Amino acid sequence: MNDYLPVLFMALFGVLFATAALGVSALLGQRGRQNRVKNTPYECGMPIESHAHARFSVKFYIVAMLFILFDVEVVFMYPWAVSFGNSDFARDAFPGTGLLLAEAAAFVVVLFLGWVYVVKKGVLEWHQEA
Amino acid sequence: MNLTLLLPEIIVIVGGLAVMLRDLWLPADRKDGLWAWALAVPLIALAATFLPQLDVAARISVDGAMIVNPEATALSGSFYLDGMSMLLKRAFCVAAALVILMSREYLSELNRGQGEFWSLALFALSGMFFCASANDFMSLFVALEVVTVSFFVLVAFKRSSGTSIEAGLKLLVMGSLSAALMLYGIAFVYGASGTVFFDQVVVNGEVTRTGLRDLLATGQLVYSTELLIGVMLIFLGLGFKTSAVPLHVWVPDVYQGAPTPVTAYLSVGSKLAGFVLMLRVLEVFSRSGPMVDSLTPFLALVAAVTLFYGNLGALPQSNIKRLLGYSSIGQCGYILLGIASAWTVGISGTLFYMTAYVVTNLAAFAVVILVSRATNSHEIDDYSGLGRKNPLLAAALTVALLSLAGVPPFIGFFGKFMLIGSTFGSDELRWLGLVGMVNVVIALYYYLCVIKRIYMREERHPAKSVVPLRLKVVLAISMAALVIGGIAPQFLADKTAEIAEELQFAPRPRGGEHR
Amino acid sequence: METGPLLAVVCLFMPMLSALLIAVLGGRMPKICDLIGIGTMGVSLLCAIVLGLGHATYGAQTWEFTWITMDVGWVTSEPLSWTLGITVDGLTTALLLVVTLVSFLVHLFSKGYMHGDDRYVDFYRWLGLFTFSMLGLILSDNLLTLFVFWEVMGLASYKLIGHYFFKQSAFMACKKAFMTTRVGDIGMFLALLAIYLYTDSLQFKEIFANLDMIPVGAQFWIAMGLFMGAAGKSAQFPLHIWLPDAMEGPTPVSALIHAATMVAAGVYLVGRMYTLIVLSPGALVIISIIGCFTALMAASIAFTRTDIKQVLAYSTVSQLGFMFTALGVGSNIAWKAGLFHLATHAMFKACLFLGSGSVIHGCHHLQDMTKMGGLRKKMPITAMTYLVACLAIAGFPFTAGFWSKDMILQALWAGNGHFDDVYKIIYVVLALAAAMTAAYMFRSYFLTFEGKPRDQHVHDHAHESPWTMTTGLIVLATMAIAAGYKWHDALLPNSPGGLEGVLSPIATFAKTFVIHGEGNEVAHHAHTIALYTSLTVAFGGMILAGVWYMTAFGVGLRQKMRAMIGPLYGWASGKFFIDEFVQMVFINTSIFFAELTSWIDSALLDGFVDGTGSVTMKTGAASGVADDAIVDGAVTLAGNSAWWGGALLGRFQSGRIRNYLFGAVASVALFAVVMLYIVAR
Amino acid sequence: MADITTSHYIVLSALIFAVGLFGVVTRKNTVIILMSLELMLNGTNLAFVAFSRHWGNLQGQVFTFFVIAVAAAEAAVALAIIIALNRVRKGVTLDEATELKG
Repeated sequence: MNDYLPVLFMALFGVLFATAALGVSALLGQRGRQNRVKNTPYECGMPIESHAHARFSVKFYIVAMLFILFDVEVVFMYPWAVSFGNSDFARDAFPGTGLLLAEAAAFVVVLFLGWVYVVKKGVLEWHQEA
Repeated sequence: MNLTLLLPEIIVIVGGLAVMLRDLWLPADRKDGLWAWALAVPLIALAATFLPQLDVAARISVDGAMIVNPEATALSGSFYLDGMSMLLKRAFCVAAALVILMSREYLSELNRGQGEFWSLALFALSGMFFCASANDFMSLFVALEVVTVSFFVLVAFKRSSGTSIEAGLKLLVMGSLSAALMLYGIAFVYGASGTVFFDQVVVNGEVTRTGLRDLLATGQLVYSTELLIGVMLIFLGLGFKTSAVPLHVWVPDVYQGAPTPVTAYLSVGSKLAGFVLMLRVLEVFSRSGPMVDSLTPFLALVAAVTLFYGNLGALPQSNIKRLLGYSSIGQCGYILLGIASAWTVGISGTLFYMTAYVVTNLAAFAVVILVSRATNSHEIDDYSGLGRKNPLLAAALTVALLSLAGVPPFIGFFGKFMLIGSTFGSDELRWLGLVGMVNVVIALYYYLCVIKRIYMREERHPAKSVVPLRLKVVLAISMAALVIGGIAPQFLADKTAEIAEELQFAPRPRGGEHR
Repeated sequence: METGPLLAVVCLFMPMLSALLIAVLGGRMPKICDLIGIGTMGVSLLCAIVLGLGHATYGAQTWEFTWITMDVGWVTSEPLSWTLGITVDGLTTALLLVVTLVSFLVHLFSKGYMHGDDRYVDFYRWLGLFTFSMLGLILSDNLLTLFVFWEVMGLASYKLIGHYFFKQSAFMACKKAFMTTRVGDIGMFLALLAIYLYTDSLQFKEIFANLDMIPVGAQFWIAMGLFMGAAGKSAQFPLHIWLPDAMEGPTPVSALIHAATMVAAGVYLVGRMYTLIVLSPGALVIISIIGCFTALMAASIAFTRTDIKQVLAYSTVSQLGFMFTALGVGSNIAWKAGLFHLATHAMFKACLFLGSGSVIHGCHHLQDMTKMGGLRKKMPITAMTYLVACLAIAGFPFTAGFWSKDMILQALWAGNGHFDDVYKIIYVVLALAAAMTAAYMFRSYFLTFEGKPRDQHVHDHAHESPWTMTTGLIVLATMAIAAGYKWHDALLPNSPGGLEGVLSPIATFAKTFVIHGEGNEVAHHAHTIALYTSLTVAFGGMILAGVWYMTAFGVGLRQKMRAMIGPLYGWASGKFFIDEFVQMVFINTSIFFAELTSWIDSALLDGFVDGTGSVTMKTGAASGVADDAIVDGAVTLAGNSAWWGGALLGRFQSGRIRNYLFGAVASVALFAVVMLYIVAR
Repeated sequence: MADITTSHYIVLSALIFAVGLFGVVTRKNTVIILMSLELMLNGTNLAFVAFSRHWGNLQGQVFTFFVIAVAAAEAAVALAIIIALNRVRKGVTLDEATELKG
């Protein structure tokens, strides 16, 4: 049971906080007084300049995507690094490995070629029109 | 570590990267020539598969038991080269080469993304290669996903066309779903067995890593419900690739929507990759009798439903690609007959049929590409009078469809014969053989409907197809294979029988007395 | 491979080569396709001749290769082995000669006849494929390839009959031919299946070696199934209806298909499977009765036709009836008689068809005999050859037809010891049919070539055909006489180069029958009677035709006839006595009979087949698929229900991914539940 | 009450998987479907890691890395397809993809 106590507390706290916040706002907020200005997101702030759903260049997504891809690929470096540094593990998971470095090199070369492709396709050139 | 065994894979991957990079530095007006580079890759890989260094005995006898030869494995046992993977790799090479020959015109017209198309096709090929050699669930999953993700892009390659994108989306959603299901199944198997590897690793007489084959063979891993559920989920996930019920719904839509060369590639490459993995997984689990006994009714059920779904669904179709899509589901059902029977003859028939299916289906799609280039349509009605306009094309399509229908003397006949025959070995599966026979008749009907239009209808579309040399080569090769394979099937039948022996399935059908 | 089979293989693949070459080159060089066709067929013919001449040396040779051997493990413990091959024996050699000769001449003839046709190239291509399939059918040493070639031939004949597909009638005709023969194929297919199930083989020698494995009850049905297939291809009642319609095809095609090849395939099948069929006397007598009825019916219909090709078409149906009648006897001599008649008939009927083609060509595509007449002077070669062929078909002494018909009658009279009374009746009926044959054939000759021209315009513009066409006529006319001697010798069992190889199995089974062999007193008796009968019917028929048609239509000749016959009969009944007698007794009866059978033919059978067809088409239109000729009624019905099943599946295939996803997840769950249930059980 | 065992993790992973599955089946927006698919994969990942701990070997953890990488690749392609769909059909819901059927 002890193991679950933090979880229970966490859940309780979450529920309490949510209901309290809602309850307080319902209590303190003045209902019935609604008009256009009241309903704008920033009642007392700057006038709205443009629509919230601004259109980004599609490049933004592509670069974001590329970041994720290269980022995720690096994940494989962890098991490699662990097994490279830990010969016990290396024997356990990948017995008979004499080529660990070469394997990593091949992996990086392929990633590098991917990067060359990306650069050559001009994806990272920001100033060009999409 | 035996890197030589990986030579075909290395060739294809390096080739794919080379084509991709070559495209970057090639001026736009010379990109049409890239197909030759792409074509060279599977051909070189095909040649490499014949190297004597790759000819390693897949099994060795230790203490009277045939076990996997460590010499035939690479990458710490994740990669296994046996007769089946060799046969399938050759088939994949041929398929890729023929598809590349077929795609050149399509890409010239599209005038975009040549390098991407060819390199993706080659990456898919490398994925298929690894599928054929996968020897653990990790490489199985990754290889399969390499194929699938490449095909997501290839199917949606014509991004200006709504149908192509739609097909891509459907493939993507269904593919991801089935991958997730399969993965969950693998998790179950891992949970039940504690290993994702098929083979154990022994260092200095001590087992450093357990493998499923050995666990099952020695009885350390016994039949349990979660194991069964896991394997079933794996089969369902693989069934997505092979277009087996219940994850088959994407097939007609994607076949219709995808660019035709991609459909052709998908219909043979991706499908066979799924089948070879099914065979591999089944082979691993056939080490345990109770597992096979519980899998058999499951696979039989899938096979029967798939057969009926594909063949009945094909009947009302008016679009040839869609028809071939349903027919592809039906063909999957036949292959599942052999897999369900899970004994030597059935597996031999399965391999035979898979090989035959490559050339047969590609021939049909080659004609579809040519005809649609002239008529700009995939309606079966527009094939009317093809026999008069393009007698050779008509003959090629007729032969291909007859072979798909399983009419002698074409190669498809023997495959069907062996597959249906294999189910008659056991009392449990005899009903499945009858289902198969009924479906042969149904299938014959819709194939003949197409042939009837070709020869016995007035032509609707006057445009004659011009057959470029590349397509002529495709048709010549596939026709030769169809006819020679039909007249002299012995060579291939012997080869597949030998492989089936090597895979060590039950020599006689289970659950049936031998007459 | 030994010489004999090698020659046969060359002979077989030459037409295939022709079809392929024409398909490849035809588009670019339409001019040379006829030369390719004629050249390759020439080589084929040469091979066949060499094979025929050397038959004594080659004897019965077979060449086979093992198609596939595989361990199927469920039939026997031995690996299953399928062996295919070709066989060269007397029967094969004989038919090879016939087919290649006629095909060669037809190729040659077509160069003149089809000149200027829009689809000249296509025509030669299909001609090649057709000949290939016929040769393959003959050479097959097993029922499997025989059946494949049988069906390919059906397709090729469909294309050839429908050559003028833009004509509605031709289109319907080829459809009808295809459909009707398909009906027969059902029987044949079932018979094949039964044979395979009982004997585990489709190879002739294996089947004949394992005949005792077929139960007695099944023998009858297998024989009937085979006959059903044969009746479809060889136009026997009630499946004969396609043949007259098939005259819509170009005339050379008629000569090839309806004289020497496709219609012969059925007879060949029965002849080849004789060892099996002869086991069932019941089936034999049914074959004989149907053959005899067909012969008589078709002969009487032939009287009423004015279209020259229609006459020949019914004549073909009738003559095929003769062959089946003979084969139905089931004795050694009957077998020979039937196949002998097949060979001789191929010669004279091809000559007649090509002759009619020459006439049609010469008269600018006129086929109506009532508009012809007196063409002999305009087309002397055609007329002469036509006359020779008419004599042969009528059974004039020392022509080929005389020998073969004589032999048929002889076989019938001898019987087989089982239903001899029935065979005697058949004998009489068949003799009548033979007389009618002579009469209607000469009617056609007289109407076309003799007498005064009835249409001066046609007559003025008629011309003799070019050498490409007349060559064939002359050769075939020669053969119409010579063939009798050659075949007669070849088919005699005690002469060298005979067909013992084929007959020996029959001889084995002859023990079960009272076969009346050569030299037997009964046989001698039969021979004498048959000889007299055939002479009587031949001359009787010819004289009747001469008297009637020459007197009725040729005024000049009628005067001569009257002068000749007048003194004889003038005292009794006046000048038209004979006319009226013939009218009353012969023509009227036969017209009545012809009309009756014609009515049965058109109203009942055509109605039946057309009705089936139209019902099929209506269902097809309703469901949108099944208006087809290939899949026959039963399958169409099953097909329709299956189609609805498929359409139902199409509803699942809604195109909406959400439905797919839901369906997939639900069915995975369903599968899991079902599986767990099965496993738990 | 007992410790948190492997079974608990498996139940949790099954729940995550089920939530993902539910989302895949019920949602209309392709992006959300994609998210649901990721959820399914992550549920599986949890199972792998839990089993990895249970069996005391690292195979399950390595497998998880592969799953993550593959999921990223899938997501990249999926987003590209969704963008293309948006261009062609002006929308990203599944209703935009119902042309191929029958």
